[in-house]
Amino acid sequence: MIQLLISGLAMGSIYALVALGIVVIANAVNVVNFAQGENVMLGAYVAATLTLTLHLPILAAYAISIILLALYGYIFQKVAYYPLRKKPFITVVVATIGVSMFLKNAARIVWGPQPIYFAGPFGESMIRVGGVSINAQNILIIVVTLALVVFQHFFFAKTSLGRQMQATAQDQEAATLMGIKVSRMIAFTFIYSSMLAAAAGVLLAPIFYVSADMGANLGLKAFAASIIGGFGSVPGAILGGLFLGVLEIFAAAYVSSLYKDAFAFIVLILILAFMPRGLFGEKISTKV
Amino acid sequence: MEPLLTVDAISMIFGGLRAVDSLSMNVMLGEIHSLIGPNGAGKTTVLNVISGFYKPTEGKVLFDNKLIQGSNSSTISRAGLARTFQNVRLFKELTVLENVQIGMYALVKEGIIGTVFHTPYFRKVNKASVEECMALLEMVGLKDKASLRARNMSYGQQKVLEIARALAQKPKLLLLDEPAAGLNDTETFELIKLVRQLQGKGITVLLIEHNMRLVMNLSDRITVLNFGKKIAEGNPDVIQNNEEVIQAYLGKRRAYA
Amino acid sequence: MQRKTVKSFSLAIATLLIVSLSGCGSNGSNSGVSADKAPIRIGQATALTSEYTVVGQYLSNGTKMAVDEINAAGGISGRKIQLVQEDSANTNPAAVNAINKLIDSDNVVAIMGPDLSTQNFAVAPIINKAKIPFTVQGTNAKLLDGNSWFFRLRPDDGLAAKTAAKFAIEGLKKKKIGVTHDSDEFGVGGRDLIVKAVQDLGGTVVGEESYNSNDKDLTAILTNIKNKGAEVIIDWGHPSQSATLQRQNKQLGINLPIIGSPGMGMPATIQLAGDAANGTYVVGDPVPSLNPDPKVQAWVKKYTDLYKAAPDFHSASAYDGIYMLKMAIEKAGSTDATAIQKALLTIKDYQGMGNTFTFTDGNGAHMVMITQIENGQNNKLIQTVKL
Amino acid sequence: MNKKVLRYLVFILLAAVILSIPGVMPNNYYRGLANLSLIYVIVALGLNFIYGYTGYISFAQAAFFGIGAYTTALLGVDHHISFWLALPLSGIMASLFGVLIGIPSLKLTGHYLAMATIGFGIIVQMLMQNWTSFTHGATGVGNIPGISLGGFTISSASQYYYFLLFFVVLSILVTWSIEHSNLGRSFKAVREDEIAAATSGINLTFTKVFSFALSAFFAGIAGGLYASMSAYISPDTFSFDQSIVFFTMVLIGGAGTMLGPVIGAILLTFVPELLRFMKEYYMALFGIGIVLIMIFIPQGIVNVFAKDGQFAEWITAKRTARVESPQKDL
Repeated sequence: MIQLLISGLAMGSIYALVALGIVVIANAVNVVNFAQGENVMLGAYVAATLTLTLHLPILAAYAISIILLALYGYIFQKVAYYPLRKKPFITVVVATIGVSMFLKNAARIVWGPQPIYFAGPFGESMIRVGGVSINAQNILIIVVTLALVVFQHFFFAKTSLGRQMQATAQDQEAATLMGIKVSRMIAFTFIYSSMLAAAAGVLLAPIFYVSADMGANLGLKAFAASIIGGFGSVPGAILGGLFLGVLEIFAAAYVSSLYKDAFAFIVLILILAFMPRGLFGEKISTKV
Repeated sequence: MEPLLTVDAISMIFGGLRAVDSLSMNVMLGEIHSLIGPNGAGKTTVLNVISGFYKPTEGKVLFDNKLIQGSNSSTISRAGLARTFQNVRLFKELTVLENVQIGMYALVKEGIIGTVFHTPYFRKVNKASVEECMALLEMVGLKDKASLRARNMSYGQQKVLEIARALAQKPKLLLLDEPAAGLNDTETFELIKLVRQLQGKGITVLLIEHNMRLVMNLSDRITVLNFGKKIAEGNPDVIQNNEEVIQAYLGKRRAYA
Repeated sequence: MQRKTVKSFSLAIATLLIVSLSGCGSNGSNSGVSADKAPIRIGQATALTSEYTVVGQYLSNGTKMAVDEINAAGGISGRKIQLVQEDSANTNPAAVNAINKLIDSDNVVAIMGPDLSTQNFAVAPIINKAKIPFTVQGTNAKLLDGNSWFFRLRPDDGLAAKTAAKFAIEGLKKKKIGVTHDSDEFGVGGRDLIVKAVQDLGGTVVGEESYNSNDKDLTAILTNIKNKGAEVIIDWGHPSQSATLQRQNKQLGINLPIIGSPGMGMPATIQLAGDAANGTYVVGDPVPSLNPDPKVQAWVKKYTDLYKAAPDFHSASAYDGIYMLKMAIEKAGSTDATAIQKALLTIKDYQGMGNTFTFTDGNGAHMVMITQIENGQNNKLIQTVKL
Repeated sequence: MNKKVLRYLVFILLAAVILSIPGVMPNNYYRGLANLSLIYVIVALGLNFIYGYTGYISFAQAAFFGIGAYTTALLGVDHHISFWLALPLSGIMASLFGVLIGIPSLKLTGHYLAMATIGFGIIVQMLMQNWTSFTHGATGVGNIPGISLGGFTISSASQYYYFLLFFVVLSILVTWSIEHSNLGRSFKAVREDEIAAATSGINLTFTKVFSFALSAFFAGIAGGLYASMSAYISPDTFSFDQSIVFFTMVLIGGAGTMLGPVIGAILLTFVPELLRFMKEYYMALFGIGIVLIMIFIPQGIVNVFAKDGQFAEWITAKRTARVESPQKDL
C-alpha cells in the first residue's frame, strides 16, 4: 500500500513540476505550451548525454542540463512565441504543437531510437522500511519538488525579479506603466518554465528511461492536472499534479491498469463540466 | 393603460455593493419611458437584470405579466424584449443585412430539411425575411449599405444598425442603452424622429440616456436613479424642477452659496 | 508582417500543392533498361521513424547486408538486386501507404514486411489483391489465416508461447503462473496462447495483468501478481515495458523468475533493464551468437564489424529472407509472383542464420530457443525446441 | 463574355480536371492517396463548422472519425448490416457523441475546451483499444465488407474515387447551403459575439451543441467510408495526433471558408507522402512547417487571397493577453 502511495506521490510530483511549468507561462502570456512534455524529454537527454558520454558527475550533469535548458527556453520564446504574441491563442497553441513534433523527431535523429537508461544519484538502491521497499529515486523526486515549490514561493514573493514577473503575469499593461520591461519578464518566465522542465526530466529519467517519446502524454497529463487543481493557480497545479499521480496509481492497482490513462481524463472532464474552477482555483469571471 | 413591464423591488448586490437597491418601476404599454441618473447610478445594471444577464439578488421582473427574472437572455428576447448595448455589439465581420437577419433568427423557421436542401419552402421563407430586413434597413437609412461589412460602418451608422437588428425581433419592448452617445446633432435629430416613428408603430421604449435634450423631448415618463435607489418618477416637467434630481446631478447647490 | 511576405509565402505553399499533384506523374516510370538486364527490385517496409525504429534498424541492416553480398557475388542469375525501402513508422495508415507505394509506384517483385503484427493485418488485403510474395516478421498466430501470400520468417507465437508455458511448468516446476502482457494485439495474442497452454499442462494461471505500450510504472501490476501468489511471471510485451518489468520486479523486492517473449532477449532490452535482466529466461528465435554453427558465428562477426553492434534475431531473419527469395527466384527462373510463391513453398530444411526453414505453409521457422540472460548477455542456452 | 459565362466556363474546366484525376495518376498508390484525401476533405469540412464558423476548438475530430469507422465496421462484420444502412448510422452515432462532448463544453472556452476534447479523444481511443469484447480490441476489425449497389461491388481505386467524389460534392453543397441559411448565420453570430447573439434570440446551448453534432456527423460519415474502403481498421489510427492533423488541415487551408478545408485536406495528405523520400527527417520538417505557417499565414491560404475573408479578420484581430475565465458569465 505505502509502496503505491510513494510511487504515486513521486509520479504526482513530476506532474506537478511540469504543470507548474505550464501554469507559469499561461499566467504570464495566456498561452498553453503543448511542447512542455518535450522540454522534459530534452532535459533528460541532455543530462543523459552529459553523464554517459562525457562522464560528468551526476550533480554537475544535472546543473549543466538545467542551465542549457534555460538557454533553450530563451531561444524557444524568441522563435515560437515572440512572433506570435499578438496572434489569438489557438495559433500559438498549434505552433507549440508544431515545436513538440519537431523536438520529438529531432531527438530521435540526434540520440537514436534506442531508449537510454542512466541511474539517478542513488543508483538502484532501495530503502527497506518495515518490509516495504521504496525506490530511493521516488523519495528524491518528492523532496526536490517540495524544495522547488518552497523556492518558487520565496522567489516570487521576496525577490524583485520574482515580483516583476508576477506583475507581468497579472496585467501586462499595468506592468509596463510601472516601468517593468515586460518582454524581458516574459523571456524570464519561459526560461524559468524550461528549467522546471529540465528538473522534471532529470529526476524522471531513471524511472522512465530516456526516449524520444517519454514526453508525449506527460505534457497532456500535466495540463490536465493543472486544470483539475484549478488552472492559473500555482498551488492548484501542485496539488492537482499530486492528486492525479496518486489517483492513477490506485486506479491502476484496484480498478484496471488498462484504463489508467483514461481515469486522468475522465476526472478532467468531470471537473471541467461541474467545477471549472478546479479543486483549488479561485473564482475568476469576466464582466459583461 | 396597464404596465407592459413591471420591476418589483429588485436589488442587485455585487459582493457587498448594492448596485441596485429595491427598485420598483413599471413601463406602460406604448409609452417612451426614460431611466436617467448620474454615472454609476446602476442604470445599465437594471437593464442587464431586465434583459436576463444578471439574476437579481432580490425582487421580481414581470414582462407581459410573465415572470422573466433569471431566465436566459435568448428566452427573454424571444418573449418580445429586444435591447441595444452601451458600446455597440454588432457582428462586425458579417454584412449589414446579415446582422439584421440574425435579429430575425427566432421568427424565421427555415427548418433543418429546408436549410440543408434549400427547398422551395426555404427559398420562400428566406426571401420574405430578406425583404422585411431590407424594409427595416430602409427605415433606418442603411438600405444601400446592405452588403457591406458592419465593421466598415461609421459609429452613428453602427448605432442605428443595432437598433434595426433589435427591431427585426418585432419586439413589444425595446431597451435602448444610451443610443445617442457619440452621435452628432443631425444624427441625434434623426434618432428622435426614428423613436417617434417606433412609438407610432406601437412599440414601447425604455430609454437610458444622458442627453437631456433627447430625454426631455422624447419621454412620456422619467424615472431617476441615484446610487441604485429611485429618487424621482414622473413626466418631464415634474422631473425638471425636482430639487432632489437637480442635487443628484449638480451636487449640493448650497455648497457654492 | 507586411501583406507582401504573407502573399509570397502562401504562393509558395500553393505551388507546393501543384508540384505535389504533378509530381505523381514523373517518378512512376522505371528505367528503360531491357527487362532481363534490369535490376530486380525488392521492397522493404520497415519503421524508420517512431519508437519502433529500434527493430526497424535491425531489419534494415540484415536486409542490406544480404543484398550487398548477393550483388557482390553477381546478383540473381546475373541481375543485381535493388532494395527499395519505405518507412512504415508505427501506425496502420503509414504501413498501408508504404506498401501501396512499393507495389504501385516502385513496382517491386517481393516485399519484406514490417515487424508489427497490427500493421501486417492492415496490409493483408492489399497484398492478397496485389498477389505479391510478402515476408512477415509479425509473430501473431492468426496472421496467416487466409493470407496465402504471407511467408513468416520467425517462429509464430503459438510455438513460442507453448514452449514458454511448458518450460515454466516442467522446466522450472512451477504450478501458479502469472501472465503480464502488452494490451496491443501482439500481447493479447500471446496471453491467450499461454493461458491455454498452461491449462493443457495442468498448471493454473493465477493472474493476468496487461499494460499499455507507453506505460512507465508497473508497480501496480507487479504487486497484484505477487499478491495473487504467482510463482513465475510469463511476460509477452515490447522492449521498454519488458525492461521496466524486470527492473521493478527487482526494485520492489518481488524477485519472481521471469520468462519473456522474444523481445526480452534483444540487446536493447537487456541494456535497458541493466543487471535486473540477469536470471531472466527468454523464449524466442534462436539467438545468432549462441548458434554453435561456425557459419553463423562468422556471419555474427561480419555483422558486428559492419554495423558496430551485435545482430539480433530480426537481422538474422531478414538476412535469411533475402537469401530464400534469391533461391526462389533462381528456382522459378523468373520474377513472376506465383512462380516465386511456388518456389518458396519447396524450401526444405534451409540452414539460415536465424532458423532452419521449411515452408510447408506460410510458417517457415520451426525452431525456438530457451536461453537465460547472464551478466548482461543472453547467452546461456538452456534448450533448443524443434517442432 | 459576361462574368456569368466566364464563371461557368471556369467551373466546367475545374470539373473536367477533377474528374480526370484517376486517369492522370500514374498508379494505384497515388489514386489511393487521392481517395484518402477526399475522405479527409469531408472530415475537414465538418471540423470547419465547429471551428471555422462557430469559433470553438475541437481536438476530438479523430475520435468522431473513429466512432463512424467502428460503427460501419462492427455493423458490417458482426451483424452483417449493409453498408447503405450502416453509413447513416455511423454519422448519427458520431453526432450523438458530438452532443455528449458538446454539452459539458458549453460553458468552456479556449484551453479548457481544447483540453476537454483532447481528453474525450483519448478516452474513446482507449475504449476502442481495450473493450475487446465489443470492439475486437487491439487486433482491430478485419475484412470489413466493401460497398456494393445492386450486385455491382466497388473494387478498383478509380471506382472508389468517383464514389467518394460524390460524397465530397454532397458535403460541399450541404456546407454551402448551411452557410447561407439562418443556421449558418447563427453559428457565425456565436463566433462574433455570444452575448449579442443571445440577445438576438439565438439559443446558445442549441447552436453550439448542434454545431458540435454537425461536425461529428461529417466525421462519422467519413469514418464509415474509410472503414469500407480500407477493409481493416485499428484503434491506433484514431489518435490525438490524427486530430491535430485534421485541425491543422482546416487551419492551413483557411478556416471559416468552404474552400479552405478542401485545400488543407488535400495538401496535408499529399505533402507528407511526397516528403517520404526524406525518410526520418520528414516528420521533423512537418513540425517546423506548422510553426512557420502559424507565423506567416495563421488565417490559412484561402483567407490570404480572399482579402475580406470573414474569418481572416476574426483570427488576426489583435487580442490583448488576458487570462480568459474558464466560464463566460451568461
